[in-house]
Formats: sequence, structure tokens, C-alpha cells
Amino acid sequence: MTQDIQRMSRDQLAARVARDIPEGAYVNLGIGAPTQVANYLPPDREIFLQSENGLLGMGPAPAKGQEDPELINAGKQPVSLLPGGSYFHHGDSFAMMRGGHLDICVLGAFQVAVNGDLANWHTGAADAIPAVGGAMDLAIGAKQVFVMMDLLTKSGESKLVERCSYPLTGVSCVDRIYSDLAVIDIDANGPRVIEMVPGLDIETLRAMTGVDLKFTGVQA
Amino acid sequence: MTQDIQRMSRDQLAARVARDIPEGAYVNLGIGAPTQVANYLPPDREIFLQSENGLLGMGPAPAKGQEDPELINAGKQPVSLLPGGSYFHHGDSFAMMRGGHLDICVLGAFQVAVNGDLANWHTGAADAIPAVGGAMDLAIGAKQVFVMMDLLTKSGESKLVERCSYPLTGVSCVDRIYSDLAVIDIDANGPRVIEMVPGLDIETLRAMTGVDLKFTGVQA
Amino acid sequence: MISKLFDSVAAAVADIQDGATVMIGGFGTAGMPSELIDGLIGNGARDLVVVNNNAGNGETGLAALLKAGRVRKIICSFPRQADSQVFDALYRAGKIELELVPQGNLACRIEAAGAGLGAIFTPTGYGTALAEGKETRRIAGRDYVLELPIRADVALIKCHIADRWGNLTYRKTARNFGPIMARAAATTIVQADHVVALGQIDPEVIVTPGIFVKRVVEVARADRLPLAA
Amino acid sequence: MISKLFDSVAAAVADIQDGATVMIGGFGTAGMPSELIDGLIGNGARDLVVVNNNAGNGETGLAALLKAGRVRKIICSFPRQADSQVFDALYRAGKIELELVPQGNLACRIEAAGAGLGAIFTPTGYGTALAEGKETRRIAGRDYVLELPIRADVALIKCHIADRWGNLTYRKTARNFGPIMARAAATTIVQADHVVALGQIDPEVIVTPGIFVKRVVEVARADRLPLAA
Repeated sequence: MTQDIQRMSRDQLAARVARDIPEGAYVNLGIGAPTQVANYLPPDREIFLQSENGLLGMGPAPAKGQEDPELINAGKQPVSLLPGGSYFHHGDSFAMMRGGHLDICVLGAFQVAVNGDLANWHTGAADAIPAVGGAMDLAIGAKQVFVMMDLLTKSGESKLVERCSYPLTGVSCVDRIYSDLAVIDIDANGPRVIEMVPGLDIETLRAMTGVDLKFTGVQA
Repeated sequence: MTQDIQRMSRDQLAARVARDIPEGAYVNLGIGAPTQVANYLPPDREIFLQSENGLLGMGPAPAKGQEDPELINAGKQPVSLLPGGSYFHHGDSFAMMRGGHLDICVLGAFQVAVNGDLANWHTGAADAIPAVGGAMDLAIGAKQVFVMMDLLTKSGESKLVERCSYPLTGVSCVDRIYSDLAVIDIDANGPRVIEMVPGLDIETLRAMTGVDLKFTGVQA
Repeated sequence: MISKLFDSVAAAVADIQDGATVMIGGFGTAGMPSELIDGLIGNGARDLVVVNNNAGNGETGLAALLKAGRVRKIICSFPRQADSQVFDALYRAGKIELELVPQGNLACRIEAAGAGLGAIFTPTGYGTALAEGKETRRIAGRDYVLELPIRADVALIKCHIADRWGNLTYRKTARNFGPIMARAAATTIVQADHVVALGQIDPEVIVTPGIFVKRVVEVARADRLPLAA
Repeated sequence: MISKLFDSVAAAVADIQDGATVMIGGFGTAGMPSELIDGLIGNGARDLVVVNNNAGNGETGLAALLKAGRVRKIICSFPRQADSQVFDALYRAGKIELELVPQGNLACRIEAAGAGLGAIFTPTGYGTALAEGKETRRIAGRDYVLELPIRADVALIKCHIADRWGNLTYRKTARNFGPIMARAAATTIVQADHVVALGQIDPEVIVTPGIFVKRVVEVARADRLPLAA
């Protein structure tokens, strides 16, 4: 009997990503949906959040009225600093990324290719004003790059693709995709599905993505 | 009537160099004789002494009993820090040099060539243990490189030479030589004597050095 | 006695020339030296090349400089923001040139300039459109792009506390590009929340030593934060 | 709860392997992590490659490590000193390999490693024997030498104050190579004069954020300086 596909909500997805972040990890959460992951990090785990604009040990948004315009995150929202946190300049901040000191970064994506190429900064549309920020540094810098995205576009096209049609952010840099339908590892052998949401089966997922998927430990 | 050549002593030479260091200059004094220049800087001029091991605003040696083994200069002697001084790490310290932020450095020399090449780190002797320290960084980094040396070796050979026979510290980097016999500028046109000690004449100096010297504003 | 203190913003920025490359600190509005930028608008210099992480927010500060038509080109990582309407309009009208640089390459190219390096091989941007036409090299199994230093004639930055020798400390994430831009410009001009007597800043906590700073002007904004006790 | 604190020097250095590249902080004896070096001597690892500005002073610390015959090669800028007799004897006997690097190139190669750069063009050493055989390039009218990063398996450094997350401050000129080596090693091990509770170090004055540090051990030397009031 076929059940409906139980697609994960953004919040469920953020919680799912949060589950995989171990205590002691140094983590950068990209602008947008990845920022939500912070809301689901278990309070009993000490995890170090880095923000590209020069802080480590980022805490939650301050109470209303306690905002400080000189204490913001990469998305320019007010944040707080945990005891044990630190401030540093942009050179040091991007040395942390580029130098491989971050354990994990979580980024959004327009497309991920089967070889791990990431496209998340530019749709390539002629009238779009490009803006890259720290995406390219994070993509190639962190020890593990997690992507958080819907697996399909609104019009139903797979965002996991044979080859990115959008301009690249980084080459062969994505290690894992957390999507609303499945969790997919990417390594030298290509994409390998390690989790699917209830109601989704291998054949359906294959048909949705149109790329060669391997499966490990998932229920058919 | 010929008078005796009134060769400058090390202390006189240090005082002569000090006279040319203007207020507000950022200055690195090399290990050895150049360190003595600090003793002759006029107390009414604010001059910023940098030490390669991470301090700016270096003050004189502390009173006996006040030495701090963690506050030393490049020669590993105890020093003090003036109010307004600062500490920084080696990356920042050598960025100051290499990035052209120092106005003046004063170095010793084995040889200086007529094109400004400097040799001051290694005699090239087969059994010598080489040690370069920060000499090569200072030689190419400071806006003006002053050399402080005896013009002749103990055996009477000129240390201002057509071409250095000792291994180079830096290429075309010396701007001015303060020697016990003359002050000599070096630019694209070669060496130009701007001061001689009393008792020395142009012909004698030419004969001593054996290189093509120009003279400006010196008494024949 | 050396004093780098200036009495007014106008005097501090008076000699910025047409065509100058001007680094402007700040990440969004945090650390943006708004009063110095206002001074630069008043100064009248044109055809500026501006280096900043962004391309202006709202209608003030860098956005106002853009709006005044003084900027020929901007070198930045993240121009498009919710409130970057001034830049957006100029860009769509073809009235401003954009050099888009990944943020970390912006940082390390500025650092390279300050540190006197001739060029650096950076892994960021390899294989992307932002590295097109640039020299690449595989070193120890990894691919890198050759990037050149970014220098400036002038840097305008904001700090928290300064003294007459130009020693600076910053406040929280307003630090951002200030320390690295201070090193990469021929003339670094600083607006300080507070100027204190020489020796009042602990030498261990000075972030920018005075060697990198030419001019300091105290800007006592109404909303500035008091000195910590 | 994350704690990088170790109870003993021996435990902190226990897994340093034969053949490891070990950065050792300090400029002369200022900032030299003598107790960690003693721990490394006790650990017994051999065929080490050591990166330090000098090559040991007197008979203790790095000199003792050399004397124990554990070091295959040293990368440094200034080996020959008045009290470098241990190194001098080994070198003259052909028992130790020396890679001599200008001090600023040592610094920027270590920085390049920590910052993930593949290589840098530096002006220092151009045209000298220390650049022989290295690639050179003229960029914007100046000559540069291509230098590669220096990485390490382990960095041993000394700091003044640390906390359980590995945040560090240094003291005076004992800072020297500590902050840059901390970033360039896979495992950075720190001896601290003092360990304080989390949050006790002002976030504005932390010089080395904990991300660069793996292990901290408090070494309460008899002559250590007390915490400032």
C-alpha cells in the first residue's frame, strides 16, 4: 500500500541537520534556511558557531531592546556572544574558513551536481545583480560541506543534477545534501542516498532526480 | 696643510645617524651597532622604534632588577615599552616591514655595492653557521635603508664595492651609508658622497674605495 | 610631539583626490565610518574606486556617496541586499562598474597588500566564473587561483577607542575590515568613538598599532557607547 | 561540555609521533614552551622536524631536545647565537639538517598554511642565496620569490592565559610566533601560565580563538607572573 510522501518542512529539515552536528564542532551556518539550524542544536551540546563577520561562539538573538548594531551576524541580524566567544577581523575570519579550521558549514543551494559541484550564488539570469559574499570561501573551506535544500524546484525539476547549469560556487565541494525528501552523501563515487522520508521509494526518487543514485541502508 | 683624518667613533656615528631620524618616524634598528642609535635620539622627538619580535614603541633598557624575560628586543636583551606602545605577533611584525610601513631601518653591513646591493648576513666562509634572522626582510621592506659601518675593513679593504663578494641580503636596497669616514647616498646613479669627516679629501676617499664616487656639497 | 588627531572630519578628508581608490570599512552598517563618508561627499572628490564588503545600505553612508555620483567603480563581495536600492539602480543604469570578489579573497587580497606580498594562490573561486581568465595552479593536490593585492590611496575606517599615536581598538563585530584595510592604504583615516590619552589603551589589546594610521578624528555620535568602566 | 584542558604535560604530548613536524613557539626563550618540550623529550619521539625561529639557547628547552638527538631537521631563521652551542656542535658534525628561512618568510609561510593559501609571492630573499632555485616573478615592477606554506603536525606554544575552549592571550613579546603557529598545525598544544573560567577573558582581547587550539595544560612555573588585577 502506497502512503503519501511525508516531505520534511523547513523546521524539520533544520532539526535533522542539527542532529548530525556533534559536540565540539566548529560550524558556520549560511544565510537563509541554514541559520534556522541554530534553533535546533541541543542545548546540552557545546557547539561553536562562527560568523564570517568576525565572531566565534555566536549566541541567539538578544531580547528585544538589547540589540547592539555592532553585534550582528552574516545576515546583518542582531545576535549575542556566548561566554568564551571571541571577536576577530575579516582576515582572521576567512583564514578560519580557507585554512580548513571549520568542521562543518551548512549552505543553501540552487543546484548540486553528482560530483559535488555547488551552485548557490547566482542564477545566471541576465538582469540579476550578482552577490557572492562568503559562499565560495565556505564551500571550499570547511572540512564538511552540508547543503540544505528542497530536492526539487517549484516546477518539479531536480536540484541534484548531472552537471550544474547555474554558475558554480565551488568544485566538488559538497559532502552531504539534506533535502526535504532524502539525505544524500556525495563522494568520489557520486551520490548515495542514506535516508528517505516515509512514503518515498527508491524508484520514485530515481525518477524525480534523473541521476544515478546509489542507496545505502535505506528501506526500499 | 694636511690634517689627520678625524674618523668617527662608533658613538659619534650613532649620534650622526640619530640626527637624521625625524620626529614621527617608524624605525627599526638592527642588532649590533645600529642598536646604539637609540641612545642618541633627541628626547624631544617622538620616534617609534619597532622590534621584529613584536613591539612598537620600544623604550630603553629597564632599571636593574626590573628586567622582564618576556619583554626583550631582537637582540634578546631586556627592554621597556613606552606609553602608547603595542605588542603584536610575528606575522604582523613582518607585515610592517615587508608592507613598507617602516620609514627607516638601520643595518650593519659586510659590504654594500655601488648599486645598493647589501651583504650583511653571511661571510660565505665554509665553516660559518649561517643565520639570517630578519635582515632580508628589513633590507627590502623599509622605505629607507641606512647602513652603518666602517668604510674599510680592518685590513684596509673598502666595504663599498663594485659588486658584493659576500652573499647578498638584498638587491639594490641601500639608500644611504653612514660610515666612520663619510656619508654616502646611493641611488640609480650610484654612490654620491654628501659628507666627509674633517681631514679627508675627495682624492683620498676615491683611492680608499676604488669605486666611482660622485660628490655633492662636500668640501674638497 | 606627534599627534595624528584632527579637529574635524572635513579637515581629515580634505586632500582625497579625484580618481582615488578608497577602502571603506564596515560590514553592512557595523563599522561603517558614516561621518567620514559624509566628509568625503562634502570634499567633492569624483571618479572614486571604492572597496567595501557591500555596496551601500539604505540612503546614508556609502549609499549616499554612490547616490551623489562620486563612485566610478566598486570592488565588493555582496552588493545586492534588501536595502541596496541606490547601488541597484546605478548598476542597472550602467552608471557604476562592479568588480565582484569572494569575501575571503577580498580579505586576503587586502591583507596581501598590507603585508607587501606580490600575489597569492587562493583556493577560493577556483573553477568559478569569478576566476575566469585568472592563472591557476595545482599545488600539493589542490587547485588555486592567483590573485593580486588590493591597495588603496585612502582607507576610511571606524574604531571604538584611539589615541594620538593612532593606536586603535574596535568594538564587537564592527572590527571586521578595519584592521586589514588600515594596513593596505597609503593614508588611513579613522573616526573614533573615543579618543583617550596616550598609554590609556593596554598595549596587549591594541588591534591596530599606530604605524598603520595617519589621521584620527573623534566623532561623538549621539548613540555612541560609553567607554567601559 | 567541551574541555580542552589536560592534567599533565605528559598526557598532552603523548601521541606525538616519530617523524612529526613540530612547530615550537618562542623567540629565544621568550614564549618558549619549555615544559612542553620537556614533555616531548619524555615522549621519546624521534626524527622530528622542528620549526622555530632559533635553534636552541643554552642547554634547556629546544636545546635539550636537540641534544637528546630527536631532531632530524630544523627550519629556522637564526640558528647561530652566543648560546647555540648544542645546535652548532650537531650542525658541524653533520647530525642535523638546516633549512634557513628569512624570519619574515618563516612568518608568512606559517601564516599562509594557517590561512589555506597554496603559495605566496614574497619580496624577501629575492636575488639571494636563500631564493636559489625558487620560482621568481616580477609583479608591478617589483621582484618576488614564490614560497610554499609551512604546515605542522603539532604546534607547541606558550600563552599567558587560557580557558577550557582554548582561547588564549599572550604576554608582551612572548606572543611572537604563538598565534601564527597555532593556526598552522593539525594539533596545537598550549602551555598556559594560568587557566581561567570560561568567559573570564574579554572577547575583545582574545588573541588566539579556541578554534585553533586542541589541548591546554596549565604550567604553574615558580616564576610565572600573577594575573593582572
